[in-house]
Amino acid sequence: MIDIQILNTPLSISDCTNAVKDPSTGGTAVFVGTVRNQTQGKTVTKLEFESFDAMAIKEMTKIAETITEKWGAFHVSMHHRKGTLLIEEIAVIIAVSTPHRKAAFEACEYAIDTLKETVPIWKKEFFEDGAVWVAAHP
Amino acid sequence: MIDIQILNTPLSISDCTNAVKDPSTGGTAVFVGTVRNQTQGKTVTKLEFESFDAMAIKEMTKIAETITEKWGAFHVSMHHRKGTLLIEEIAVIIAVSTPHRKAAFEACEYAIDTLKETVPIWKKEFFEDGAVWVAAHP
Amino acid sequence: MEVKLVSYGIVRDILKEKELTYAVQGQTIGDLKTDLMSTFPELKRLKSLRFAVNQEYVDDTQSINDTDEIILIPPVSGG
Amino acid sequence: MEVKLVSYGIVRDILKEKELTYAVQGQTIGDLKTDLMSTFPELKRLKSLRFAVNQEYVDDTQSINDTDEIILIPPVSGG
Repeated sequence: MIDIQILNTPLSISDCTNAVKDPSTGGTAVFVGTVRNQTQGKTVTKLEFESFDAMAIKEMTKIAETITEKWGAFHVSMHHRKGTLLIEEIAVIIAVSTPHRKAAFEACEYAIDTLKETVPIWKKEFFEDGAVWVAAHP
Repeated sequence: MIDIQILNTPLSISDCTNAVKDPSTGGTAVFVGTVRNQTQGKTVTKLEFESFDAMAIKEMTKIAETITEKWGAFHVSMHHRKGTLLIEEIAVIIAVSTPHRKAAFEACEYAIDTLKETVPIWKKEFFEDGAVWVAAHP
Repeated sequence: MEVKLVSYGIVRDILKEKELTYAVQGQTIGDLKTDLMSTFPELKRLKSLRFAVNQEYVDDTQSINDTDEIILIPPVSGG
Repeated sequence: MEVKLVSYGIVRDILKEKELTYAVQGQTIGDLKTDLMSTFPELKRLKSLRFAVNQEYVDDTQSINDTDEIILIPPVSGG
Protein backbone atom coordinates (compact mmCIF):
# COMPACT_ATOMS: atom_id res chain seq x y z
CA MET A 1 0.00 0.00 0.00
CA ILE A 2 1.24 3.46 -0.86
CA ASP A 3 0.06 6.37 1.30
CA ILE A 4 1.19 9.82 0.13
CA GLN A 5 -0.10 13.01 1.74
CA ILE A 6 0.71 16.70 1.80
CA LEU A 7 -0.95 18.30 4.79
CA ASN A 8 -1.22 21.78 6.25
CA THR A 9 -1.93 20.42 9.72
CA PRO A 10 0.54 18.79 12.17
CA LEU A 11 1.86 15.41 11.02
CA SER A 12 1.32 12.24 13.05
CA ILE A 13 4.02 9.57 13.29
CA SER A 14 1.48 6.94 14.31
CA ASP A 15 -0.65 7.69 11.24
CA CYS A 16 2.37 6.76 9.11
CA THR A 17 3.43 3.70 11.11
CA ASN A 18 -0.17 2.44 11.21
CA ALA A 19 -0.38 2.86 7.43
CA VAL A 20 2.59 0.51 6.89
CA LYS A 21 1.59 -2.14 9.45
CA ASP A 22 1.81 -5.63 8.05
CA PRO A 23 1.54 -8.99 9.82
CA SER A 24 4.44 -10.38 7.77
CA THR A 25 6.88 -7.48 8.01
CA GLY A 26 10.34 -8.04 9.38
CA GLY A 27 10.78 -4.42 10.24
CA THR A 28 9.66 -0.86 9.75
CA ALA A 29 12.07 2.02 9.31
CA VAL A 30 10.85 5.55 9.86
CA PHE A 31 12.46 8.90 9.16
CA VAL A 32 11.18 12.00 10.93
CA GLY A 33 12.42 15.41 9.80
CA THR A 34 11.77 18.33 12.12
CA VAL A 35 12.34 22.09 11.91
CA ARG A 36 15.77 22.99 13.22
CA ASN A 37 16.30 25.99 15.46
CA GLN A 38 19.28 27.23 13.49
CA THR A 39 20.96 27.20 10.11
CA GLN A 40 24.68 27.87 10.00
CA GLY A 41 24.55 29.57 13.37
CA LYS A 42 21.58 31.83 12.61
CA THR A 43 18.46 31.42 14.75
CA VAL A 44 15.43 30.24 12.79
CA THR A 45 12.13 31.64 14.08
CA LYS A 46 9.79 29.71 11.76
CA LEU A 47 9.62 28.32 8.27
CA GLU A 48 7.18 28.02 5.45
CA PHE A 49 6.82 25.18 2.98
CA GLU A 50 5.32 25.91 -0.40
CA SER A 51 4.28 22.91 -2.47
CA PHE A 52 3.24 22.28 -6.05
CA ASP A 53 0.87 19.67 -4.68
CA ALA A 54 -0.15 17.71 -7.77
CA MET A 55 3.42 17.19 -8.97
CA ALA A 56 4.79 16.68 -5.45
CA ILE A 57 2.32 13.82 -4.92
CA LYS A 58 3.33 12.39 -8.31
CA GLU A 59 7.06 12.54 -7.50
CA MET A 60 6.56 11.04 -4.03
CA THR A 61 4.47 8.28 -5.59
CA LYS A 62 7.37 7.52 -7.99
CA ILE A 63 9.70 7.20 -4.99
CA ALA A 64 7.25 4.86 -3.25
CA GLU A 65 6.88 2.75 -6.39
CA THR A 66 10.66 2.48 -6.77
CA ILE A 67 10.91 1.33 -3.16
CA THR A 68 8.20 -1.24 -3.68
CA GLU A 69 9.95 -2.66 -6.75
CA LYS A 70 13.59 -2.38 -5.71
CA TRP A 71 13.37 -3.28 -2.01
CA GLY A 72 10.17 -5.32 -2.08
CA ALA A 73 8.51 -2.97 0.42
CA PHE A 74 5.08 -4.05 1.60
CA HIS A 75 3.93 -0.52 2.36
CA VAL A 76 5.26 3.03 2.12
CA SER A 77 3.81 6.08 3.86
CA MET A 78 5.12 9.58 3.10
CA HIS A 79 3.55 12.63 4.72
CA HIS A 80 4.89 16.12 4.04
CA ARG A 81 3.75 19.26 5.80
CA LYS A 82 3.12 22.58 4.07
CA GLY A 83 2.37 26.07 5.31
CA THR A 84 3.90 27.65 8.40
CA LEU A 85 5.90 25.52 10.85
CA LEU A 86 7.55 26.39 14.15
CA ILE A 87 10.75 24.96 15.66
CA GLU A 88 10.59 21.20 16.41
CA GLU A 89 7.43 20.72 14.34
CA ILE A 90 7.56 17.77 11.98
CA ALA A 91 8.20 18.63 8.32
CA VAL A 92 8.22 15.13 6.89
CA ILE A 93 7.64 11.51 7.92
CA ILE A 94 8.58 8.50 5.82
CA ALA A 95 7.70 4.97 7.00
CA VAL A 96 8.61 1.81 5.11
CA SER A 97 7.83 -1.79 6.04
CA THR A 98 9.76 -4.56 4.30
CA PRO A 99 10.26 -8.32 4.59
CA HIS A 100 13.81 -7.81 5.93
CA ARG A 101 14.92 -4.97 8.14
CA LYS A 102 18.08 -4.05 6.21
CA ALA A 103 15.91 -3.23 3.19
CA ALA A 104 13.68 -1.01 5.35
CA PHE A 105 16.62 1.21 6.32
CA GLU A 106 18.00 1.39 2.78
CA ALA A 107 14.60 2.13 1.27
CA CYS A 108 13.75 4.78 3.87
CA GLU A 109 17.09 6.53 3.35
CA TYR A 110 16.66 6.38 -0.44
CA ALA A 111 13.20 7.92 -0.03
CA ILE A 112 14.28 10.96 2.00
CA ASP A 113 17.41 11.51 -0.13
CA THR A 114 15.39 11.40 -3.34
CA LEU A 115 12.54 13.49 -1.92
CA LYS A 116 15.05 16.26 -1.24
CA GLU A 117 16.21 16.17 -4.87
CA THR A 118 13.05 15.72 -6.90
CA VAL A 119 9.87 16.67 -5.02
CA PRO A 120 8.67 20.21 -5.82
CA ILE A 121 8.40 21.60 -2.32
CA TRP A 122 10.24 24.73 -1.24
CA LYS A 123 11.32 25.81 2.20
CA LYS A 124 11.62 29.45 3.27
CA GLU A 125 13.48 29.99 6.51
CA PHE A 126 12.67 33.05 8.62
CA PHE A 127 15.28 34.68 10.86
CA GLU A 128 15.12 37.68 13.17
CA ASP A 129 16.32 39.88 10.31
CA GLY A 130 14.84 38.40 7.17
CA ALA A 131 14.05 35.24 5.25
CA VAL A 132 15.67 33.05 2.59
CA TRP A 133 14.53 30.34 0.20
CA VAL A 134 16.67 27.39 1.27
CA ALA A 135 19.21 26.04 -1.24
CA ALA A 136 18.10 28.47 -3.96
CA HIS A 137 21.61 29.83 -4.58
CA PRO A 138 24.93 27.99 -4.96
CA MET B 1 19.88 11.73 26.54
CA ILE B 2 19.72 7.97 26.75
CA ASP B 3 16.33 6.37 27.43
CA ILE B 4 16.38 2.58 27.85
CA GLN B 5 13.32 0.65 28.96
CA ILE B 6 12.12 -2.94 29.14
CA LEU B 7 8.34 -2.99 29.51
CA ASN B 8 5.67 -5.62 29.89
CA THR B 9 3.00 -3.29 28.51
CA PRO B 10 2.45 -2.21 24.87
CA LEU B 11 5.22 0.00 23.49
CA SER B 12 4.54 3.52 22.22
CA ILE B 13 6.37 4.90 19.18
CA SER B 14 5.59 8.47 20.20
CA ASP B 15 7.13 7.88 23.65
CA CYS B 16 10.39 7.03 21.86
CA THR B 17 10.28 9.82 19.28
CA ASN B 18 9.39 12.35 21.97
CA ALA B 19 12.35 11.14 24.03
CA VAL B 20 14.79 11.96 21.21
CA LYS B 21 13.29 15.31 20.19
CA ASP B 22 15.91 18.00 19.83
CA PRO B 23 15.60 21.51 18.41
CA SER B 24 18.92 21.14 16.60
CA THR B 25 18.51 17.67 15.12
CA GLY B 26 18.78 17.16 11.39
CA GLY B 27 16.82 13.97 11.51
CA THR B 28 15.43 11.13 13.55
CA ALA B 29 15.56 7.52 12.40
CA VAL B 30 13.28 4.98 14.02
CA PHE B 31 13.17 1.21 13.81
CA VAL B 32 10.00 -0.62 14.80
CA GLY B 33 10.07 -4.40 15.11
CA THR B 34 6.72 -6.18 15.27
CA VAL B 35 5.64 -9.78 15.79
CA ARG B 36 5.44 -11.61 12.49
CA ASN B 37 2.54 -13.92 11.68
CA GLN B 38 4.81 -16.66 10.37
CA THR B 39 8.29 -18.13 10.55
CA GLN B 40 9.49 -20.21 7.62
CA GLY B 41 5.91 -20.84 6.54
CA LYS B 42 4.58 -21.87 9.97
CA THR B 43 1.81 -19.76 11.49
CA VAL B 44 2.84 -18.03 14.70
CA THR B 45 0.03 -17.67 17.24
CA LYS B 46 1.88 -15.61 19.86
CA LEU B 47 5.31 -15.17 21.30
CA GLU B 48 6.95 -14.63 24.64
CA PHE B 49 9.99 -12.57 25.44
CA GLU B 50 12.03 -13.45 28.46
CA SER B 51 14.59 -10.89 29.62
CA PHE B 52 17.51 -10.78 32.02
CA ASP B 53 16.50 -7.21 32.77
CA ALA B 54 19.52 -5.83 34.62
CA MET B 55 22.02 -7.05 32.04
CA ALA B 56 19.74 -6.27 29.09
CA ILE B 57 19.51 -2.65 30.25
CA LYS B 58 23.30 -2.59 30.66
CA GLU B 59 23.91 -3.97 27.15
CA MET B 60 21.37 -1.61 25.57
CA THR B 61 23.02 1.28 27.39
CA LYS B 62 26.39 0.26 25.89
CA ILE B 63 24.82 0.37 22.42
CA ALA B 64 23.36 3.81 23.11
CA GLU B 65 26.71 5.08 24.39
CA THR B 66 28.51 3.76 21.31
CA ILE B 67 25.99 5.56 19.12
CA THR B 68 26.45 8.77 21.04
CA GLU B 69 30.23 8.61 20.66
CA LYS B 70 30.56 7.19 17.16
CA TRP B 71 27.68 8.97 15.39
CA GLY B 72 27.38 12.02 17.62
CA ALA B 73 23.76 11.19 18.42
CA PHE B 74 21.94 13.76 20.51
CA HIS B 75 19.50 11.25 21.97
CA VAL B 76 18.81 7.53 21.83
CA SER B 77 15.63 5.78 22.97
CA MET B 78 15.38 1.99 23.06
CA HIS B 79 12.25 0.27 24.36
CA HIS B 80 11.95 -3.51 24.40
CA ARG B 81 8.82 -5.43 25.26
CA LYS B 82 8.76 -8.54 27.43
CA GLY B 83 6.08 -11.08 28.32
CA THR B 84 3.39 -12.31 25.93
CA LEU B 85 2.89 -10.60 22.56
CA LEU B 86 0.34 -11.21 19.83
CA ILE B 87 0.79 -10.81 16.06
CA GLU B 88 1.56 -7.25 14.94
CA GLU B 89 2.36 -6.09 18.46
CA ILE B 90 5.54 -4.07 18.77
CA ALA B 91 8.53 -5.97 20.16
CA VAL B 92 11.13 -3.22 19.98
CA ILE B 93 11.45 0.46 19.11
CA ILE B 94 14.74 2.27 18.59
CA ALA B 95 14.79 6.01 17.91
CA VAL B 96 17.96 8.03 17.27
CA SER B 97 18.29 11.76 16.62
CA THR B 98 21.53 13.06 15.14
CA PRO B 99 22.93 16.27 13.67
CA HIS B 100 22.88 14.75 10.14
CA ARG B 101 20.31 12.30 8.85
CA LYS B 102 22.73 9.82 7.31
CA ALA B 103 24.18 9.20 10.77
CA ALA B 104 20.70 8.61 12.18
CA PHE B 105 20.07 5.73 9.77
CA GLU B 106 23.49 4.18 10.32
CA ALA B 107 23.24 4.48 14.09
CA CYS B 108 19.71 3.07 14.24
CA GLU B 109 20.68 0.10 12.07
CA TYR B 110 23.78 -0.51 14.18
CA ALA B 111 21.58 -0.44 17.29
CA ILE B 112 19.08 -3.07 16.15
CA ASP B 113 21.81 -5.30 14.62
CA THR B 114 23.83 -5.18 17.84
CA LEU B 115 20.79 -5.61 20.10
CA LYS B 116 20.04 -8.86 18.29
CA GLU B 117 23.56 -10.12 19.03
CA THR B 118 24.31 -8.99 22.56
CA VAL B 119 21.21 -8.13 24.59
CA PRO B 120 20.07 -11.02 26.84
CA ILE B 121 16.47 -11.29 25.72
CA TRP B 122 15.00 -14.54 24.43
CA LYS B 123 12.05 -15.06 22.12
CA LYS B 124 9.84 -18.15 22.24
CA GLU B 125 7.55 -18.58 19.26
CA PHE B 126 4.28 -20.45 19.69
CA PHE B 127 2.70 -22.39 16.82
CA GLU B 128 -0.50 -24.43 16.58
CA ASP B 129 1.51 -27.53 17.44
CA GLY B 130 4.23 -26.43 19.82
CA ALA B 131 6.79 -23.76 20.64
CA VAL B 132 10.47 -23.08 20.00
CA TRP B 133 13.13 -20.84 21.45
CA VAL B 134 14.15 -18.78 18.42
CA ALA B 135 17.73 -19.18 17.13
CA ALA B 136 18.69 -21.57 19.94
CA HIS B 137 19.95 -24.28 17.58
CA PRO B 138 22.19 -24.03 14.52
CA MET C 1 4.55 32.17 -29.39
CA GLU C 2 2.93 32.97 -26.07
CA VAL C 3 3.08 30.45 -23.24
CA LYS C 4 1.64 30.39 -19.76
CA LEU C 5 4.23 30.24 -17.01
CA VAL C 6 3.53 29.22 -13.41
CA SER C 7 6.26 29.82 -10.87
CA TYR C 8 7.00 28.76 -7.29
CA GLY C 9 9.30 29.75 -4.46
CA ILE C 10 12.09 32.15 -5.26
CA VAL C 11 11.19 32.19 -8.97
CA ARG C 12 7.79 33.63 -8.11
CA ASP C 13 9.56 36.31 -6.09
CA ILE C 14 11.81 37.11 -9.08
CA LEU C 15 9.00 37.13 -11.66
CA LYS C 16 6.78 39.06 -9.20
CA GLU C 17 3.81 36.95 -10.28
CA LYS C 18 2.71 33.37 -9.80
CA GLU C 19 1.22 33.16 -13.30
CA LEU C 20 2.51 34.99 -16.32
CA THR C 21 1.86 34.95 -20.07
CA TYR C 22 5.24 35.17 -21.75
CA ALA C 23 6.30 35.60 -25.39
CA VAL C 24 9.05 33.12 -26.27
CA GLN C 25 11.10 33.33 -29.49
CA GLY C 26 12.32 29.75 -29.92
CA GLN C 27 10.65 26.36 -29.95
CA THR C 28 12.18 24.50 -27.00
CA ILE C 29 12.40 24.66 -23.24
CA GLY C 30 16.09 25.54 -23.69
CA ASP C 31 15.09 28.57 -25.80
CA LEU C 32 12.56 29.60 -23.14
CA LYS C 33 15.23 29.32 -20.48
CA THR C 34 17.59 31.57 -22.44
CA ASP C 35 14.86 34.16 -22.96
CA LEU C 36 13.84 34.11 -19.30
CA MET C 37 17.42 34.50 -18.09
CA SER C 38 17.73 37.55 -20.27
CA THR C 39 14.38 39.07 -19.16
CA PHE C 40 14.98 38.19 -15.48
CA PRO C 41 18.79 38.20 -14.95
CA GLU C 42 18.34 37.23 -11.27
CA LEU C 43 17.39 33.73 -12.48
CA LYS C 44 21.05 33.24 -13.51
CA ARG C 45 22.06 33.34 -9.84
CA LEU C 46 19.97 30.29 -8.95
CA LYS C 47 21.66 26.96 -8.31
CA SER C 48 19.32 25.40 -10.87
CA LEU C 49 16.14 26.13 -12.80
CA ARG C 50 14.07 23.20 -14.01
CA PHE C 51 10.83 23.10 -15.97
CA ALA C 52 7.79 20.87 -15.80
CA VAL C 53 4.90 20.28 -18.18
CA ASN C 54 1.93 18.14 -17.20
CA GLN C 55 3.48 17.62 -13.76
CA GLU C 56 6.60 16.00 -15.23
CA TYR C 57 10.10 17.39 -15.45
CA VAL C 58 11.10 18.17 -19.04
CA ASP C 59 14.60 18.78 -20.39
CA ASP C 60 15.99 21.58 -22.55
CA THR C 61 15.34 19.81 -25.85
CA GLN C 62 11.61 19.46 -25.18
CA SER C 63 9.43 21.31 -27.75
CA ILE C 64 6.95 23.88 -26.50
CA ASN C 65 3.30 24.01 -27.53
CA ASP C 66 1.39 27.24 -27.12
CA THR C 67 -1.22 25.38 -25.07
CA ASP C 68 1.40 24.28 -22.53
CA GLU C 69 1.31 25.46 -18.99
CA ILE C 70 4.98 25.51 -18.09
CA ILE C 71 6.02 25.27 -14.46
CA LEU C 72 9.25 26.96 -13.36
CA ILE C 73 10.97 24.95 -10.66
CA PRO C 74 13.79 26.48 -8.62
CA PRO C 75 15.99 24.22 -6.43
CA VAL C 76 13.65 22.15 -4.28
CA SER C 77 14.15 22.05 -0.51
CA GLY C 78 11.49 19.81 0.97
CA GLY C 79 12.10 17.33 3.75
CA MET D 1 33.80 -25.80 44.38
CA GLU D 2 30.09 -25.08 44.33
CA VAL D 3 28.73 -22.21 42.27
CA LYS D 4 25.32 -20.72 41.83
CA LEU D 5 23.99 -20.92 38.28
CA VAL D 6 21.09 -18.87 36.93
CA SER D 7 19.71 -19.84 33.57
CA TYR D 8 17.38 -18.31 30.97
CA GLY D 9 15.42 -19.41 27.94
CA ILE D 10 16.18 -22.82 26.52
CA VAL D 11 18.96 -23.42 29.06
CA ARG D 12 16.44 -23.14 31.87
CA ASP D 13 14.32 -25.73 30.06
CA ILE D 14 17.33 -28.06 29.76
CA LEU D 15 18.50 -27.62 33.37
CA LYS D 16 14.82 -27.85 34.53
CA GLU D 17 15.49 -25.10 37.07
CA LYS D 18 16.10 -21.36 36.90
CA GLU D 19 18.59 -21.45 39.79
CA LEU D 20 20.91 -24.30 40.56
CA THR D 21 23.86 -24.95 42.87
CA TYR D 22 26.43 -26.86 40.88
CA ALA D 23 29.72 -28.56 41.82
CA VAL D 24 32.44 -27.63 39.33
CA GLN D 25 35.82 -29.43 39.15
CA GLY D 26 38.02 -26.81 37.47
CA GLN D 27 38.79 -23.17 38.08
CA THR D 28 37.57 -21.40 34.95
CA ILE D 29 34.41 -20.70 33.00
CA GLY D 30 35.80 -23.01 30.31
CA ASP D 31 36.02 -25.83 32.87
CA LEU D 32 32.46 -25.12 34.01
CA LYS D 33 31.29 -25.24 30.40
CA THR D 34 32.92 -28.65 29.86
CA ASP D 35 31.36 -30.03 33.05
CA LEU D 36 27.90 -28.68 32.18
CA MET D 37 28.03 -30.12 28.66
CA SER D 38 28.79 -33.50 30.18
CA THR D 39 26.03 -33.27 32.83
CA PHE D 40 23.48 -31.84 30.37
CA PRO D 41 24.40 -33.17 26.90
CA GLU D 42 21.52 -31.25 25.30
CA LEU D 43 23.57 -28.07 25.83
CA LYS D 44 25.95 -29.28 23.10
CA ARG D 45 23.20 -28.87 20.53
CA LEU D 46 22.86 -25.14 21.14
CA LYS D 47 24.24 -22.67 18.61
CA SER D 48 26.16 -21.01 21.44
CA LEU D 49 26.37 -20.87 25.20
CA ARG D 50 27.78 -17.77 26.84
CA PHE D 51 28.31 -16.90 30.49
CA ALA D 52 27.94 -13.69 32.46
CA VAL D 53 29.13 -12.64 35.89
CA ASN D 54 28.07 -9.33 37.44
CA GLN D 55 25.92 -8.64 34.37
CA GLU D 56 28.92 -8.75 32.03
CA TYR D 57 29.84 -11.39 29.50
CA VAL D 58 32.93 -13.38 30.53
CA ASP D 59 35.12 -15.59 28.34
CA ASP D 60 36.33 -19.16 28.86
CA THR D 61 39.59 -18.15 30.57
CA GLN D 62 37.80 -16.26 33.36
CA SER D 63 38.43 -17.66 36.85
CA ILE D 64 35.48 -18.69 38.98
CA ASN D 65 34.98 -17.64 42.60
CA ASP D 66 32.67 -19.65 44.78
CA THR D 67 30.72 -16.48 45.58
CA ASP D 68 29.97 -15.89 41.88
CA GLU D 69 26.47 -16.04 40.56
CA ILE D 70 27.02 -17.30 37.04
CA ILE D 71 24.43 -16.58 34.37
CA LEU D 72 24.02 -19.07 31.52
CA ILE D 73 23.14 -17.28 28.29
CA PRO D 74 21.84 -19.26 25.32
CA PRO D 75 21.66 -17.59 21.86
CA VAL D 76 19.82 -14.31 22.35
CA SER D 77 16.84 -13.47 20.12
CA GLY D 78 15.50 -10.09 21.14
CA GLY D 79 14.34 -7.44 18.71
